[in-house]
Amino acid sequence: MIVELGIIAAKALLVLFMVLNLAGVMGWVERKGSALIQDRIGANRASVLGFAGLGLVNTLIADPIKFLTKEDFIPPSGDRLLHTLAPCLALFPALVTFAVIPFGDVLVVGGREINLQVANINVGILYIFAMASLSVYGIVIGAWASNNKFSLLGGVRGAAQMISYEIAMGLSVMGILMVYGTLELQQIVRSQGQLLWGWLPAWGVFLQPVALLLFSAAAVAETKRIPFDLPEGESEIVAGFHTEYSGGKFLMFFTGEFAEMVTSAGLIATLYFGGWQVPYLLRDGFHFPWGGTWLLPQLAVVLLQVGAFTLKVVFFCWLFVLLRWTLPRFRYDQVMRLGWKMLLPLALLNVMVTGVVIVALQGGR
Amino acid sequence: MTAPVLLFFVLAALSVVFSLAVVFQRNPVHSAMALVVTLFLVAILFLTLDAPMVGILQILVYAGAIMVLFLFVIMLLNPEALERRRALWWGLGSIAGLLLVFEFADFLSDIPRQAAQGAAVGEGFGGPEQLAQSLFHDFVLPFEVASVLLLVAIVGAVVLAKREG
Amino acid sequence: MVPLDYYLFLSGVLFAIGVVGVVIRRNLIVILMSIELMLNAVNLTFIAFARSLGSMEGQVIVFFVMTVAAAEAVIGLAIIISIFRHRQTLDPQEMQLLRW
Amino acid sequence: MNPERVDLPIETMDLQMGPSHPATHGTIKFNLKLEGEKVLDCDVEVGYLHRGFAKSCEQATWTQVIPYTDRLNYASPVINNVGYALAVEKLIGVETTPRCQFIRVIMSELARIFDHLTCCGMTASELGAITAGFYMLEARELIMRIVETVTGARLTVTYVRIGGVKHDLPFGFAEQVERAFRIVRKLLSDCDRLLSRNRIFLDRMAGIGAISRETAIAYGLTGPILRSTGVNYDVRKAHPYLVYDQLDFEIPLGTKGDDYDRFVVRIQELEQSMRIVEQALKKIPPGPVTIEDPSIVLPEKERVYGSIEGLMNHFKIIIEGIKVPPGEVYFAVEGGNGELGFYLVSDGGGRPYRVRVRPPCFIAMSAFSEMIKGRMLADIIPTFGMINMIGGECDR
Amino acid sequence: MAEDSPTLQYLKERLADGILDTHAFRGDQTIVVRRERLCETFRTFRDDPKLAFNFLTDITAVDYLGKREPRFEVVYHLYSMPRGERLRVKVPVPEADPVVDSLTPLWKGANWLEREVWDMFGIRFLGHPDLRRILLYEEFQGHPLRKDYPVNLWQPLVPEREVAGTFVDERSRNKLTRLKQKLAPGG
Repeated sequence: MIVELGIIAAKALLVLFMVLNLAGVMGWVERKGSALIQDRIGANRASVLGFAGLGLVNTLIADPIKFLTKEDFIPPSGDRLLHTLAPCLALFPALVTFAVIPFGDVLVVGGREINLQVANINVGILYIFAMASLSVYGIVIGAWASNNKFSLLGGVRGAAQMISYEIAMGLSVMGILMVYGTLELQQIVRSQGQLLWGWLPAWGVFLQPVALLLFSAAAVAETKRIPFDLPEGESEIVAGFHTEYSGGKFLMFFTGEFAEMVTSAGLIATLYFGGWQVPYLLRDGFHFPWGGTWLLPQLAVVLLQVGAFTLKVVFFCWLFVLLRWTLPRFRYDQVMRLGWKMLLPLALLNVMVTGVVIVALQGGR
Repeated sequence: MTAPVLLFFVLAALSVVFSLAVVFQRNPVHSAMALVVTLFLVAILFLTLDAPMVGILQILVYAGAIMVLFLFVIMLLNPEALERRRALWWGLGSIAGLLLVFEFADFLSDIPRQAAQGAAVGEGFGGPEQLAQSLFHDFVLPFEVASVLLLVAIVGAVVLAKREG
Repeated sequence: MVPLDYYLFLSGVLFAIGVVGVVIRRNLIVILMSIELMLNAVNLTFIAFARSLGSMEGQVIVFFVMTVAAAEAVIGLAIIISIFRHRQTLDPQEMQLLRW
Repeated sequence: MNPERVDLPIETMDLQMGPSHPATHGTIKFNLKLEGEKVLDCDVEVGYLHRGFAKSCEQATWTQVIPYTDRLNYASPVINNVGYALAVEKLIGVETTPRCQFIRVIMSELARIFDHLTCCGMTASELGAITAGFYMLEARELIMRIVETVTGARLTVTYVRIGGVKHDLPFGFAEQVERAFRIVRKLLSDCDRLLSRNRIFLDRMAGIGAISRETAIAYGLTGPILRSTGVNYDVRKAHPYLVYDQLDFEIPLGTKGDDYDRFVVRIQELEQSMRIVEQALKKIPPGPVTIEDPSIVLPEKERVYGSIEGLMNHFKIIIEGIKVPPGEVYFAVEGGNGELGFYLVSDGGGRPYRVRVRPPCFIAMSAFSEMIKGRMLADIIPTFGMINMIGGECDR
Repeated sequence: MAEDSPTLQYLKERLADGILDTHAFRGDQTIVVRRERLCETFRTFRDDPKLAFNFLTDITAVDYLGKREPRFEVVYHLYSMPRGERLRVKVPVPEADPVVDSLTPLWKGANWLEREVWDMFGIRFLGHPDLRRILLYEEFQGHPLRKDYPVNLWQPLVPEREVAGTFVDERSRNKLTRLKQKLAPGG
C-alpha cells in the first residue's frame, strides 16, 4: 500500500517536474528560437554573478525572480478574490491533464510492474477534455475580475474560441477512438505498436491524417498561441485577459500557457505519433520487419521509450514555437468561421468516413 | 471511520458550503464560481459511486460548458448590479429550506440502512462501455429524442437571442 | 462503506438549498443556477441508487437529465437575455405585466 | 409589450483605445463605440505630439527651420528637408546644382524605402507576423546605415541646406548601396513568401479599410493610399521636381483601395525607388553640391576663419538669416505617405512669416473613421498601420 | 506682375463679381475671392469642366496682424487631377467677424483641415458639422498661431477631466487635487 502510494507520488512528481521544467525551458526556447528565426541574438542578459554563459540556466532562474519581485497589482475596482483565483484556474488544468498521458510502457522493478503513467483511468481522453474545458475559467474569471474593457474583450474572445475549438478537437479525436476502440491512452499507445502490412507502425498519423491536422489546429487554438492568440492579441486589445496582471500572477498565466503547450504536444505525440513507441521496439528489443532482432535489457527499452516520448514532445513544442513566429494572427470572426465552418464539418466527415471504413473492413460482422 | 466515509464527509461538507455560497453570495459571478466548485465536487462524489463516465461528463458538460454560458451571460448583462435583499423573503425561504431538510431527515430515518456500495458490480461498471451499452441498446429512442431536444434548444436559443433586425 | 442514506441526505440538503435559492433570490440568473443545483442533487440520488442496486439505468437517466439541463440552461439564458433587452432588469418581481 | 427599444447598455460599449496602447504608435486615441467587436463609430483624437511646428518656425531663420522639418515625418526625414529646401528655393527663385539635385533624389528615395519598410514591417508585425516585420527592419537597418554614412545621423539628419546639401556623398557610396540593395531585395522576397500569399495575412488585409476612388479624392488622400484606389497621382510624375523626369520609373497602382492594395503598392514602390537610386547613381554628374551664392549659402570654414569677408558673410546669414523676397509659394514633393506640401509666406525678412505643412497622414487620418466604420475592432490594426500615421507629421 | 494664365483669365470672366484680385507668383496662380457665397464659388471651381479643380489639397490661414486689413486670410490650395494644375484661393477674413463658409459639403477632407484652422487661428467655419479643437485640448485658451499669441505663454495641462465611466482611485484623486491647487492662481 505504502509502496504503491509512493510510486504514484513519485510518478506524479516526476511528471509535474518535467512539465513545469519543460514549460520554463520553453520560455527560453521561445526567446532564443525567435531570435534564431529573426536573425537576432535574443535573451543574453541574464547573468549570475557576472556570468552570462549559461543562458538557459540563468534565464530559468532569473525569469521567476524577476516576475516574483515585481509589484502584484490588483485593480482597485476589480474583484480581489477572483483576480487571485484566476491564474490558479489557468495553471491547474494544464498541469493535471498530463496525469493521464503515458510516458512509457511498464517498468519492471523487483517483480513489480510499474505502469509509466500517473493515473490510468478508463475514460482517459474524456478526462483530458473535461480538464481542458475547465481551463476556460482562468481566462473568463481573470478577464472579469480585472474590471477592464480590454480584459473583458479578451475574455469573451477567449471563451468563445476555446469552447468552439474544444468541439472540433473532441470530434477529431473520435476517429482515433474508433480506430483503436478504447478511451484509455495507454491502450491507444500500445495499439500503435502494431504494424500495418508488416512494416508500417500503426500510428495515428497514418490511420487518421486528417484528424491529426484538425487536432493540431484545435490544439494550437486551445493553447491561445499565434495564429489563435486573439484572447491576448497584444496589438489589438493590449494583453487581453491578462492586461491587469503582473508579477507572480502573470507568471502563473505565462507558465500555464507553456504547460498547455507541453500538454498539447504530449497529446499530439500520444494520439498520433505513437506516444512512447519506438518503431519496431518491443518489450525485449528491436524486431525489424526485414528480419533480424536486436535484444535489449528491459531498462534500456524503457529508457528508449521515455526518451522517444520526450523527444516527440520537445519536437512538437518546437513546432509550436516555429508556428508562432511564422504566421500572422487571425481575426475573431475568421477564427469562428474556421472553427465552425471548416474544422467541425471536416471532423464530422472524418468520423463518418472512419466509421464506414471500419465497418467495411470488419465485413459486416 | 474508514477512508471512504471520511472522503464522503469532506466532499459532502465542502459541497454544502459551496452550494450555500451559490445561494447566499450577492455577486452573481461569485455564485457561479461556487456552483462550478459544487458541480466539481458532485462529480467526484459520482466517481466514489463507480460512475466515472457520468462524473467526467458532469465536469465536461456542466462545469465546462453550461457554467461558462452562465458566466458569459452574467458578464454581458450587468456585472455591477447587486440585488436588494428583502428580509422577509430571506427568512421565509430559509425556514422553508430547513423544513425541507428536516422532512428529508425524517423520511430517510424510516428506511432501513444499507451500504451505497451494496450491490456487487462487475468490472467496468459505470465505464464508457457499459453506459454505451445501456444507451444504445435499451435507451436508443430516448437518446435520439434527447438529440432532437438539443437541436430544438439550439434553434430556440438562436431565435430568442437574435436581435430583431 | 458509506451508507446509502448519507448520499440521499446530502442530496436532500443540496436540493433544499436549491429551493431556498429559487425562493429568496431576486436575480433570474441565480435562480436558474439554483435550479441547476436542484437538478444536481437529484442526479446524485440517481447515481447513488444506481450503485446501490447495481444497475446502469440510474446513470443513463443522469445522462438524460444532463441533456435536459443543458437545453434548459440554453433556453433559459436566451430568455433572460431577451427579457433584459426589453426591460433592463433581472428581477422577476418586475416582470408582472401579465399579472392582473 | 413595450415597443420602444432604445440603445441598450449591453448593445454598445465605449472603448478608449489609446493614447497609451500598443497599436496607437505615434500617440493617438480612438474613441470607439463598439457593438461586440464591431466598430459602430470611431472618433479619432490626434494632437498628443503637437509641439507647435509652425509657431517655432516663425521664430527661426529660414535655415534654422530645416532641423524642425526632420521631426515631421521621422520615418523619412530627408524628404521633408528636400521639400522645405525646394520650397524656399522656389520662393527665392534659384535652382541648385545638377549634382546636388541627383544627391537629393537619391537620398529622398532612400528615405522612401526606409519609410515604406517601416510601415509594411510594423503592420505585419502588429498582425502577428513578427518575423516578417523583423526581416523588413533588417532591410531598413541597411538603408539606415547608408543614411548614417552620408549624413552622420540616423534619424534627425538635417542633411539638406537651402541651395544645396551639407556635403557630398562619401567615398564608396555606390558600392555600399549596391551591396545593401542586394540584401534588401533578398529580404523582400523572403517577406513576399511569408506574407503575400499567406492566407491569414490575405484575410486580414484584403477588403479591409477599403475606400472608393471618389471617397479618396473627396478626402484629399494622396500617396500610396490614393494610388491603391487606382488613381494615378504621384507628384514625382505629375509635377516632376529635381531630376525625376530624367529617370525611368513606374507608379504602381492598386484597384480595390483596401489595405492589401496599399501594402502591395508600397512594396512595389520599394522596387521602383531602388531602380531610381540605381539609375541616379549611374547618371550623377560631378560638380559642386551647393550653389555659389554668398547670400544664400554659408561660406567654407577656411574663408570664415581666414578672411573678414567670409566671417561677415557667415555672421549675416547666421544672425539675420537668408533674405527671402516677399511673396508666397506652395511646393509639394512626394513624401513617404503622399503629397508633402510646404506653403511658405515671406515678408522679406530673414525669418519665415508663415510656414504651413500639408501633412499627408493628418489628412489620411481624417478618412480613418470612414475606413473603419462597420468593421471589426481587429481591423483597426492593419488599416491604421497602412495609413502609416507618423505623429510628428500628423500633429506637427 | 506676370501675365495671367488662361485659367486665371477664364476665372475672371466666369466669376467676375466674386474676385477681388488675381496674381501669379513663381508660377503659383492665386486668386482672391470674396467670402460671401464661398461655397458656391468653390462649387464652380470643382464642377466647371473647364476648371475641374476636384482635389482639395490644403486649407490653412495666415495672420497678417498689422500688415494688412482685413487681418486674416484663409488659404485654399486646389488641384485639378484631370488637368494637372494647381490653384491657390485666398479669402480675406476680418478680425471682428472671423467666419467663413465651410467646405465640408463639397470635400469631406475639409473637415479636419477646417478644425485645425479653427484650433490655430480661431476662424469659424459656418456649417461645419463638428467644429472642435483638433490638435490642442478643449480647455486651451486662445489660438496659438495668431501673431498676437505670445510664443512663451505657458498654459497648464488640464489636471483632471471627468470622463463618464473612467475610474479614479482615491490616491490619484488626491494627487490630482494637490496638483490643481498648485496650478490654481495664487496657489
